[in-house]
Formats: sequence, C-alpha cells, structure tokens
Amino acid sequence: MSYLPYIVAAWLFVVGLYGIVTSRNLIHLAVCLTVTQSSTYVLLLAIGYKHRATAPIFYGVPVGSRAVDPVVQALTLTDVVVSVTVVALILALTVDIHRDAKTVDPDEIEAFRG
Amino acid sequence: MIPLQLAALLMVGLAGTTVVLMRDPLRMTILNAVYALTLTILFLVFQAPDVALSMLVVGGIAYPIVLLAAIARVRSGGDE
Amino acid sequence: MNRRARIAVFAVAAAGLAALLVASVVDLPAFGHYQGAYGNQLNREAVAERHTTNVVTATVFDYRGFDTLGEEFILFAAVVGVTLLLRRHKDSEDHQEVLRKADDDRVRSDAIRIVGLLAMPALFLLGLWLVAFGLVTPGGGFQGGVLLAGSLFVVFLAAGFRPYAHLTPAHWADSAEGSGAAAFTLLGLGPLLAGAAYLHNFLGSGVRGTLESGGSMTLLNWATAVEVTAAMVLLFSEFLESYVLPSVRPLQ
Amino acid sequence: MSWLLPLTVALPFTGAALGVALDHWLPEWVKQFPALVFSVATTVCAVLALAHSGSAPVHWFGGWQPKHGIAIGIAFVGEPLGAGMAALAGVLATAALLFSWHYMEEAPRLYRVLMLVFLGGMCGFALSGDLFNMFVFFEVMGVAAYALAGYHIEQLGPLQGALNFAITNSIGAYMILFGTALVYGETGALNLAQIGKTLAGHPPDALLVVAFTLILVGFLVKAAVVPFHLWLADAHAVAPAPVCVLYSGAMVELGLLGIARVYWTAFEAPFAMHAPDVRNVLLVVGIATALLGAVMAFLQRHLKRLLAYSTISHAGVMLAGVALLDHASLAGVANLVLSHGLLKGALFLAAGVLLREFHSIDELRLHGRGRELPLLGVLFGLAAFGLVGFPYVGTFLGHALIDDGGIELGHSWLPPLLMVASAVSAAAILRAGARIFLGWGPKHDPLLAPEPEEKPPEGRGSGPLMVVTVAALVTAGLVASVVPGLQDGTEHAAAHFMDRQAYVSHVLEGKPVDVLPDVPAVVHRATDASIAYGLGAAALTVLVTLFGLSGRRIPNVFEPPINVLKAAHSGIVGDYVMWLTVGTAVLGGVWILTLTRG
Repeated sequence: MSYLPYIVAAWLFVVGLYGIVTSRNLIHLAVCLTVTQSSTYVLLLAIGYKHRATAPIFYGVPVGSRAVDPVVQALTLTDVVVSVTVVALILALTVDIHRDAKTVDPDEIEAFRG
Repeated sequence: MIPLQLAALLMVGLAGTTVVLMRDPLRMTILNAVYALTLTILFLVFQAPDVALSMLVVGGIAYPIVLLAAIARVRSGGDE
Repeated sequence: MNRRARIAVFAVAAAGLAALLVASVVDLPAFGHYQGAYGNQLNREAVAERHTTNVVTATVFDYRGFDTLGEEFILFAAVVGVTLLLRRHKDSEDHQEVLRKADDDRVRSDAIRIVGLLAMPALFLLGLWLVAFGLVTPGGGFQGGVLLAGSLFVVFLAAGFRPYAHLTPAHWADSAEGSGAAAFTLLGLGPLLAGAAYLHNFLGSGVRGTLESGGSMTLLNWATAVEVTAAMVLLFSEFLESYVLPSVRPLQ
Repeated sequence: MSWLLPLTVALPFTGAALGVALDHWLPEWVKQFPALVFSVATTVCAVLALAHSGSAPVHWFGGWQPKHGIAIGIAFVGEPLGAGMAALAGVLATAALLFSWHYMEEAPRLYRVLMLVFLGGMCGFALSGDLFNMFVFFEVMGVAAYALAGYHIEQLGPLQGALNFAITNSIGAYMILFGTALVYGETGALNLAQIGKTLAGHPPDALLVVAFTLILVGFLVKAAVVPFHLWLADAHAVAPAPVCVLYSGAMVELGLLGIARVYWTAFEAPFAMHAPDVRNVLLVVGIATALLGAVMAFLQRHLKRLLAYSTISHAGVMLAGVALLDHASLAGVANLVLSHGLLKGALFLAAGVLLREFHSIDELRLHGRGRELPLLGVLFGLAAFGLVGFPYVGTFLGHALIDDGGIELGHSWLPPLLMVASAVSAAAILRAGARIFLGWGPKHDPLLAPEPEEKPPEGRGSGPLMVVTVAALVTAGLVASVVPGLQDGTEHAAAHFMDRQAYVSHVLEGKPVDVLPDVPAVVHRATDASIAYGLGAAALTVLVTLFGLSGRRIPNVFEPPINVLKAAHSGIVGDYVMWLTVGTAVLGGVWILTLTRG
C-alpha cells in the first residue's frame, strides 16, 4: 500500500503514451500528453510527502514543526503553469495543420513519406 | 496512507484513464477539467497547497479556454 | 507501418516500460518516509534567512530562482511561438478592420452582463491578493497571474469579443510580457554587476509574515505576475482571434 | 571569473525580452541590430569563459554556497567542454543571425526573439551543474526549436515536422523529469556533484538503472540516435536554413554532452563494475545510428533532409566515441563536434542560398544549375570534403582520436565501421554537390525518395553577406584539425571531465581543481592507423560518390531492407512515439538484466 502513489504515477505515464499512440485526433493527443506530464507531478509530490507533516508554510505554525519537502513543490508549481503554454503551442500547430490539410487525424497527414 | 489519500489517488488514476479513453474532443475537455480537479484534491491531500492552487487555476481557466478555442476553430473551419 | 501492427508492438513495449517503472519505484523509500536533507535544510532556515513564511515561494524565487528564470522563458518562448504560428498573412485585414466585423457576438442577456461585469473586479482583486500574499501564505506570481488573466477573460464571456479586445490590446500585452521577463533577468543582473552572485537578494529581508518580507523576492514575484498575466492574456487572445474571426481568409 | 557564466544565459534572455517589450517603440531600421549585438556579446562571454575554464569556475546563483556539504542553490560549472559547447553555440547562432540579415521577412521580430531564447537555452544547458536545471534548459531549447521549425506556416510540411518534433521531444523531456524525480527520491539532491557523492557507494539497483535509462533516453531523443531519431529529418527538412544550423551544429551535440555529464558525474560510480555493459550497449546503438544515418542520407534528394541524415550519422559516430568511456575518445568527440558543427552549419547555409536563388532544394531539379554560383560550389565541395576525415583536414582529428581509442580498447572492428559510415554520408553530400554545381550524373534517379518542394523565404537577403558567412564557417571547420595545442588541450579537458572525485570536491567544498598544464603549441603527428583510416575513408567516399552519380540501380537484394527503412520514417507521430517506447523498454530491459547482477 505504501507504494500505490508511485504505481499510479507509473500507470498515468504509460496510459498517456497509449493515448498518444492510438490517438485519432491531435487535440486528444495533446491532452494525452498532459496526462503523461501530470504523472511526473504525482510522482514528485508523492516522493516529497511525509506522514503527519504539515505543508511547508510556517504562517501560524512554529518553524521547527515537521513539514513535507518544499523543493518538489517548487519544481512542480512552475512546471504546471508553464506546461499549459507548451500544450497551447502544440494546439496552435494543430489549428494550422487543420487549416492546410483539413484533417486533424495524425495518421492521415500526408506531408512526407520516407 | 490515510483513507482520504487512497481515495484521491484512485480518483486521479480513474480520471486520467477516462480522459485518455474518451475520443470525442468536447467531452474530453470536460473530463480534463474533472481530472484537473481530482489532481487539485490529491495535491491538497499531499500537503501541497501551492501546487493545488496552481493546478486549480490552470485546470479551471487556462486548459478549458485553449482547448475549447482549438476545438471550435477546428470544427468551424472544417466541413464536418 | 499499419495502425494495428503499431498498436500491437506498442502494447508489448508499454508492458515492458510499465514493468521497468514499477521495478524502479518500489526501490524508493516507502510513501511518507522521505528523508531528504535538502528539503529539511530549507524548512529549517528559509524563514530565518528570508523572513518569508511560505518556504515553497522562497525556494521558487530565491533558493532556486534561476530555475524559475528558465521556466519563465519557456512560457515566454511558447507564447511568442503561438503568436508566430497563428499570425495571419500580411495582406489579410489588419486588427481594427477585423474588430469591426466581429460585432455580432455581443452578449444579449443583461443578467450575464451584470453578473459578469461584477465578477470581473472581484476575481481581479482575488488574483492580486493571490500574488501579493504569495510570500506569506500559499500563492505567488504564477498562480495569481493565471487568475488575473482569467478575470480579464470574464469580460469576453460577459460582454463579447470587442470589449475584451479593447481591454487587452496586443501592443500592451506584448510589452507587459516582455518587460516582465526583462525585469526578472535585470533584477538578477543588477547584483551581478555589483559584484554579488546572479539573482542575489539585494534588499533586506523585511518583516516576517508581512507583505514586505523576502526582500527582492517580492520584486521577482511581481515581475513574474506581470509576465504570466500578459502571457496568458496573449495566449487567450491569439486563440480567440483565430476562433472568433473565421472571416480571416485561410492562407493560399 | 565565474561572473561570466550567468552572462551567457542572462544576455540573450534579456535581449529577447527587450526585443518583445520595446518592439512597438523602436524605429524600423534599428530592429535589425539588437539581436545580432546580443548574440555577439553572448559569444564573447562564452569564449572568455572558455579561456578561463582551466580552473573550472563555479557560480552559485543567489549566492547560496553549499552549507554543511548540502548544495542549497543552483551551480554553473565553467569546465572546458561545457564552455566550449556554449562558445560553439554562440558562434553558430551569430553566423545564423548574420546569414539571415534580410532573409526572414515574414515575421523577423519573432524569429530573432526565438533565436536568442534558443541560444540562451543552449548555453544554460551546456554549463548547468544541476539536474533539474538541465531539464529546464532542455525545455527552453525545445520550445524555441518547435516554434522555429514551424516557421513557414503556409505549408503542411513544416507544421507536421514541428508537431512531430514537439511531441517526441516533450515525451523525452517528461522521461528526464521522471528519472530526475527517481534520483531525487533516492539521493535527496538535485546538484550533480552532490548526487555523485551520495551515489558513490550505492549498489546498482533497479531504481538507478531505470532512472539512468529514462534520463539517457531523453537526451538520446535530443541527440537523434536510433530509434529516437525519426523526428530529426522531418524537422530539419522543413525548418529555415539558419535554424537548421543550430539544430545540427549545437542542439544534437548538446544531447550527447548531457549524456556524458550525467554519466560521469552521477552514474559512473554505482555502475563502475559493469562499465563494459554500458559501453557495449551504447556502442551498438551508436554504430547502428551511424550506419542507418549514412544509408538514409544516400537515399535522399531533398538537400536539407540529406544533410539531416548525415547529422544523424555523425551523432552515431559521436555516441560511439562517448561510449568508449576513455578520455582520448571523449576528446575526439569534442573535436568532432567542433569541426562537424562548423562544416555542417556551412552546408546548411549553402543550401539556404540555393533555396533563395533557385527556389528549390531538390538535388535532381537543381541539376547543373549551381554553375551560376561557382564560389558557393567550391565552398560546398570543401565543406563536404572536410566531413570525410581526410588526414589533417576538417573532422580528421575527431575521427583519429576515436579510432585510436577504439583500437586501444581492443575494439579494432570499430574504426572500419565508423569509416564506412562517415564515407557514405560524405559521399551523399558530394554526390548532391557534384550534381548541382557540376551537372554530373543523370537528371532522374529512381533510387532517391521524392519530396514535397519547399517554398523559399520571402526576404531577398544580402548575397555577399551570406557567402561570407559560409566561407568563414568552412575555413574554421577545415583548419579545426590542425590548430596547435588543441589535441592536448581537449585531452586534458576530457580527463578532467571524467574525474568525479575532483569535480565533487571542487563544486561542493570549493577545493581548487589542479589547473590544466600549459599546452605546447604543436600539432602532433597522427598515428599510422588513423591516417590509414583517413585515406581509406577518402577513397571509399570517391567510390561511393561515383556509384551514386552513375545512376546504376542498386542490386535488388537491397531493395526490401531499403523499403522497410523508408517505411519506418513514415512521418506519423504515433509511429515515432511507438519507437520511442520500444527503444526505452529495450534499453531499460537490457541494462536491468546486466547492470544489477552480481
């Protein structure tokens, strides 16, 4: 039971990849990409967690008290906001592809072969 | 591993899988917002309020706007 | 490679990858028994050194401030990339002309207009509060910035595209994003030219638990808020313009 | 002198931010200059940092020195190989910006801003001493590169190329983050020196093997190594020529620098007993990449796609050099990166000039039309000849050191394979050059895969400036093998790069590293074996080029494998991600069986 969070993270990673490989719509593919990325958030925060510990915010909480790891939260916090714009870049590409190729199915885009 | 954490984890796993399995873009966008909500709850339960806030704001505002605009643009531009 | 063969091969590989990932995560310390010295060190000393009670924000803007600079420029490059990719052909109508044409989607129902136009300032204030108190309680430039952009977006929902476009002109959003990012790098460059390290916290640590705790972190926090808000506004406007204005001729 | 290091990142970033902030207030004629000024300033800082890199200055951001042996802040380490890579990136970015003076007229402002962010990301990645910080700069480079790849939005090719690029590299980045999280869970540290110190006595368990595999795969995707290379040819074929200079000259090589840095600082100690297993797997992957890249290069008629596959082939040779795990080969890789970056940059810019002049980039369609540009033809030929590895010319020093390293370690079967790979890929370029500039060979060649035509950029660009840039890169690339003292300098630097104890004590405890001995300004006489392989490569290149120009059909026994190869490069992102997963599973599986036993 004490490894379930990590297992869920690994599961989300692989499910996201499955979604990407079998996707028929680039917008669906972009969201599957975010699912894969969210697996790293779950893993990072699960690693940093400590039992019976408060959040690393010492406002109204004495400084010495047992707190979870702030570093993983700092890494995840910025990554969440930034990944929206990266997915938006991929969606912008999707919109442009649809305008030129009239399809958003990755298997039917015929730009180049071999 | 308190029961609340267990529940939150199972919800995240379930919501993530459902988002991937839902092929229709519009329903997937709504499910994606639900998935962001389950992640927010999970981060809260993992004692990470900053990240929960970040996921709440991003999952509630940024993703829906960008996804819905892209879907509308693809649907209105094309002939389908 | 046809689709079914690809999925079959992927299924085998994914099973292998999943096995590898599970084999690796079971070697991690059990959930809840993390012993990392790095985090404990920060938890013990951040409040004393920088008088900020939110150690996560102290890590984001001071201890690992250079990571945040990198993340900000990912955001910056992505939004510039979206602007590059969704740019319309030179000879299509310019901005003002296009605005005139987009007049038909003005929100009719008064209820939505009133509730929307009341909600906007409230959300805006909430965003500002989220940024301002980021050093004290959960929050910060990133989360507050997205909420501020969201509150501006409520104007589009409540009043239609033209009022929204007037409220968020591309020129000003561009400049705000650029100056927010430039402010972050220059706040780092200043101490470097004065002989200290890059991104050194040159202001005093201020009073614990109040708004002016954390020294130059507050400046970095607000620079980030300006950049994230402007970037999100640009992002939403780019996608809205490409959606609201199907009249824009597709490129030949 | 450590204040130079952050400048290589802060300057381009500030330039990009101000470029966007002040754009509406700058008069039109001024807008050409700022990007170039910032790029030149960054290059100067990087070169100065390289000059002072003997003492490997460490810069702790925010002034957070390590406390009680725990690294608190983020460190930049200005050791020679990292600083050299940053300097090369600066030179190539400046050359690209100079080349595209009036070349990119559609959205010049956004193009220049993204080029500066790209340069800042590359310098940051080369110098960073923190695992998560490397991931952040990996993403900065990535995002700037995705947007630049899709620059020509009016065509489908660039958009699909950029999409494949974005998705495969994003997944690579998430794998690095997953690996970093595993390492952080195990060691509680993000600073590479501290991770190395913690893992020193650590037994090689499944976590370390999988973390090593995931991080390595993320870098292998960027280094375009088989089977993770599929996105590179698409992205190169469609990106504007000056952008391809940065892709092939610096970004691919940074993936290899990432592998070397992460291996030697963090993962060498726990896997020390099984180093041969790590070496053999990477050698096999490197050689497969070198050969596949060369063969695919020979099958292309689209000049930029041909050059892209040649880059993949060279990435394979470089990975084989790194995989030999000894300082001579690592020095060889450093020299190969230098000369290959300059020469390949010149070739891409020459392709850009061809596209501007004749509105086509197709070798058959340009048949004989290059005669109108004799100077460009000469430069193109010289650059291609430099890539062959003829003794004391161009990439010879790199190939020689790698061959000597291979023979020294008893892998005498390695140099012939690398010779064949570099000969075939150079022959492909020479064949294209001869057909375009000299008009040799038939107008039709069924062997070569047809490609959609590419729309030329709108700007006329300034002809003489473009040719001057190409000439400068070619001369620098050709003389790279005979620079006095370069061989000894890179060998000492490589030896320092691999010394983990010195790196850990230097970064964490500030113990000064023993400064590199001053290097005698002499060019060593190459070993007989390497000269023999150099001449062999030249002879083989001439043979293969003539065969290519002769238009004779290849024997049909090779037909099926070539069709399979072409089918694999399908352009469908689902295939690419499938190969990415297969590659990760195979690499991880092999290593978990070999590295964790005993």
